[in-house]
Amino acid sequence: MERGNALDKTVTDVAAAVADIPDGASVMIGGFGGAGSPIELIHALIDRFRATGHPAGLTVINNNAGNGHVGLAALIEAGMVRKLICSFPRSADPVVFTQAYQEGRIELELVPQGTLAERIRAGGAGIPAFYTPSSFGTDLAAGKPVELFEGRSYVRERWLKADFALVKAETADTHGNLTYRAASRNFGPLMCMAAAIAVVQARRVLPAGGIDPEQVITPGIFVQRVVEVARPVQEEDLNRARATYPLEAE
Amino acid sequence: MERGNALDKTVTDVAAAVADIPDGASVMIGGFGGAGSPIELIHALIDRFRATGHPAGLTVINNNAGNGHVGLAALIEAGMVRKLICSFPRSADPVVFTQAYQEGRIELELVPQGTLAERIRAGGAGIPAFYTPSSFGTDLAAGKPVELFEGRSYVRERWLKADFALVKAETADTHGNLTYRAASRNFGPLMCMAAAIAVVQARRVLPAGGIDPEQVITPGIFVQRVVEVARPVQEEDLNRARATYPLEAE
Amino acid sequence: MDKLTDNQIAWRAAQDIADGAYVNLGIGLPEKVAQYQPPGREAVFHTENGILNFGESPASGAEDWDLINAGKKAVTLKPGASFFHHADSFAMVRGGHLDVAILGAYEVAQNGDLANWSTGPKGVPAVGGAMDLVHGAKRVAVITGHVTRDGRPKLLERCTLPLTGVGCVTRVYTSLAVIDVADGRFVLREKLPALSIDALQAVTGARLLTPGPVADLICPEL
Amino acid sequence: MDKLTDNQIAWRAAQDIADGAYVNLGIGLPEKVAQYQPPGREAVFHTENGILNFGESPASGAEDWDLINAGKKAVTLKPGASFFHHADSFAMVRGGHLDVAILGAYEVAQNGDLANWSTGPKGVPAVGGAMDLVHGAKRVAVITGHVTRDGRPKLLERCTLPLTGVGCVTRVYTSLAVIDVADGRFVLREKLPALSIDALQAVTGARLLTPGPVADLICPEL
Repeated sequence: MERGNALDKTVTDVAAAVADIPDGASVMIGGFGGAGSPIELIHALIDRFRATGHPAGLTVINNNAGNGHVGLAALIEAGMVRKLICSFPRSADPVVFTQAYQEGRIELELVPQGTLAERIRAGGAGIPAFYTPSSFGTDLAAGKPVELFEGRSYVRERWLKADFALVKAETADTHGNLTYRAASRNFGPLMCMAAAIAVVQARRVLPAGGIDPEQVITPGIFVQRVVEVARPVQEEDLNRARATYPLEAE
Repeated sequence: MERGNALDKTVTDVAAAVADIPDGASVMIGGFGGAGSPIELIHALIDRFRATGHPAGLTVINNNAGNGHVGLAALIEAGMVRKLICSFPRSADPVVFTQAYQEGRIELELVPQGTLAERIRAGGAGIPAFYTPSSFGTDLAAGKPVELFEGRSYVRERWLKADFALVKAETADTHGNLTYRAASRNFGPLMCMAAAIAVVQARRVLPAGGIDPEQVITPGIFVQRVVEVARPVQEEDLNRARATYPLEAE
Repeated sequence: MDKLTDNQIAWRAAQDIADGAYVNLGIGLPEKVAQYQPPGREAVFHTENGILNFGESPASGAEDWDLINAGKKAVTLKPGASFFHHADSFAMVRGGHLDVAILGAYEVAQNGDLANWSTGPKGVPAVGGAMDLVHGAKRVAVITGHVTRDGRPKLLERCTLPLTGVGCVTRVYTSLAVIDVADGRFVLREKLPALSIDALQAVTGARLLTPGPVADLICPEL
Repeated sequence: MDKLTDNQIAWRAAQDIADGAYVNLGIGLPEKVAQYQPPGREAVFHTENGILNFGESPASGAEDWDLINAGKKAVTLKPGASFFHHADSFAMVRGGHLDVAILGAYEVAQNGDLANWSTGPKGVPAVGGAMDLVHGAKRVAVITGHVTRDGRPKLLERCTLPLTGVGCVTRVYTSLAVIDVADGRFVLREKLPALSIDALQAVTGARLLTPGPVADLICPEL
């Protein structure tokens, strides 16, 4: 019997993987600091913006706000990000975000880290709202419904979904099953669930069945595109080398 | 430096593992049908009840209601279960639960399967309530708050926690890190999170570090007791052999 | 009255499953749909108890009882399979990640309401994952005989049995016809060639609209 | 005024961590607590970004930047470590699975309120996991200098800065004393031997109660 190939989610290169992200899209970007940051996908998006002026006006969801002048920081520096939803917009070198924020060029929605993670999971799991004790009684709960359960107060939080997710994995198979490496797992599995189109760069792409079913961390149902980036750069290494992106701007 | 041993969660045998479950306790029992059913722990609980009359009046949380006359069905048949919270109290041979239910000897709280899973996860994750589309407009939503989000109606459901969980794993280490086998994973990871004391029977117990950190499915923080059951019986095999428990009742 | 066999209904439902689709099949008749994937297409089947991309039943005696589907039948794995816990499994369901769920029915109403879990207050109630599936999959279809065993219509103006879900069904594959639910009404899309619309209407408990062409429902011998 | 070094405050806090405890240490001063686990005890350290049972920093040059803690410092693993995603990590936090969280503070109020994330409307706000940690761990302790760098009390009747959490702190380890929060009041448990209660009260912004004995706070040279 002839086999279908719609399950082969591989795309040829990072440029193709992000070619259709439109102006104004919401984009979840994996990583906690540099660990798990899909640098090559982000840089491909910047390349496209420099060549075409698109995409602009993005809403980015990430735990942080970038570090130095590469990756997410470079995306902000390029002027592509209208709004950032994150928990901790500080880093060793936060100058790009800090300036954009202080000059009013970027909007910030600050979310407690656990609430951010749970809102993304809820988006992926079809849970439109949930209650959490986090932020109760603080400025970050302002305007949110509060409810008492068993004598304790909780804040109602809404799900968070996105049009796209950019995620870095260690191993993928062609169906989009994923494994991650160490603490670079962080937001990847959640963002793949919560985005309409999850775009994954993986160090290795194997045929379907190349990952033991017991060891799949993200099942392929949550992944729409896979691109092999065999030698990904590490954000931390770029920043220690004081790199900027695009590189010619050094 | 001398090392502590509080992190060694192994107990000597299944009897010791369930020796302190009191009358009236809530007990989550893993498994979907026979896959993942911690038969040896359940039977140890029945042995204790036959020897001491305790524990009785249990509230059991399981996806099903037992099959045949072993495992959960035998627990019900022994008269130890006051109330069952489950999604699907039918099986190939549901006579034990069916009779107890029809004679009013057991209370049933029927919960949609996905809601059951999410309520247990919520219990483990500190989420006291969440909204789900499941059961909206049906008898199973009766009396529950309903809310509209983005034009769609959702039912508010509460977390589910328990005093104990009985779970079957494939491999454990002494810290309680766990892996499962195939589809026997089902409710195990969730119930370990949601119970004050998660009691795990594992086919192999390894020293700490015996499981690759990448392959841990349930981190040890969610597990309080581990007991090795090197050759667990499979509920399906017992039922095909028309076994009953206790065995002398055959 | 001539009607499709169960295998034929399943075959017809399978024709609407796109290449690469993620699919959940209910226990019983819906499970048969997996056997009739059209050549050139490959779907991934999900089972609520925690497997993606399971395959056919193993040979008798070769069963692994840790490797079962939601109906507690032994299955096998296909390349690209994965295991996951129940909360993740229903995140797939509830989160809209399945392309289609195909379920059985006691009754379907013209507004898309489905009743398939309870035949009333007698007996032991059991719901399983049906209430999650009807609100999760991108497309919820029903596969069923057109009438009950004793000849009463299963397609109704309103369900009389306890509901599984409200306004959730969009297409019904029956032993006589393929019928869509659109704007709160049944729209006839295909029917057995030998069957008149009047004869079909006579065994249907709600008005069948025909705003467009009605194609012949033709299946191979199965 | 004589006071404890940061290492000594960390040492004191470490004495209250039981064998086998699961512990989250905030970024900065709290991280030092890990170095002073008493002999015969072993704690498991959790970091929000998805590791249980991480160990010390690797040698310079041997860092693996996929293996970092919440402060984005490179760490190593101990036997029995595990990785997990952020939702599972905060399930551990929010779900009450951590035995203790030890955090830094700008201000602590006698009702247990904590302010440690924002110094006001200036600058870029950043919260991280602090608001989750204060409502999750079974015991939330603060470790801090007793006064600010410019000598103002950090223990107050009410916090003046934006709150991290309401009524969450139960014990404060400072450079001068160990103080519990009980029934909305500060209760002095230990103080430096050379320090009078009056002198301590003079640098504390809320009344210190002494319903029981006040022990000498004695730490090794560190």
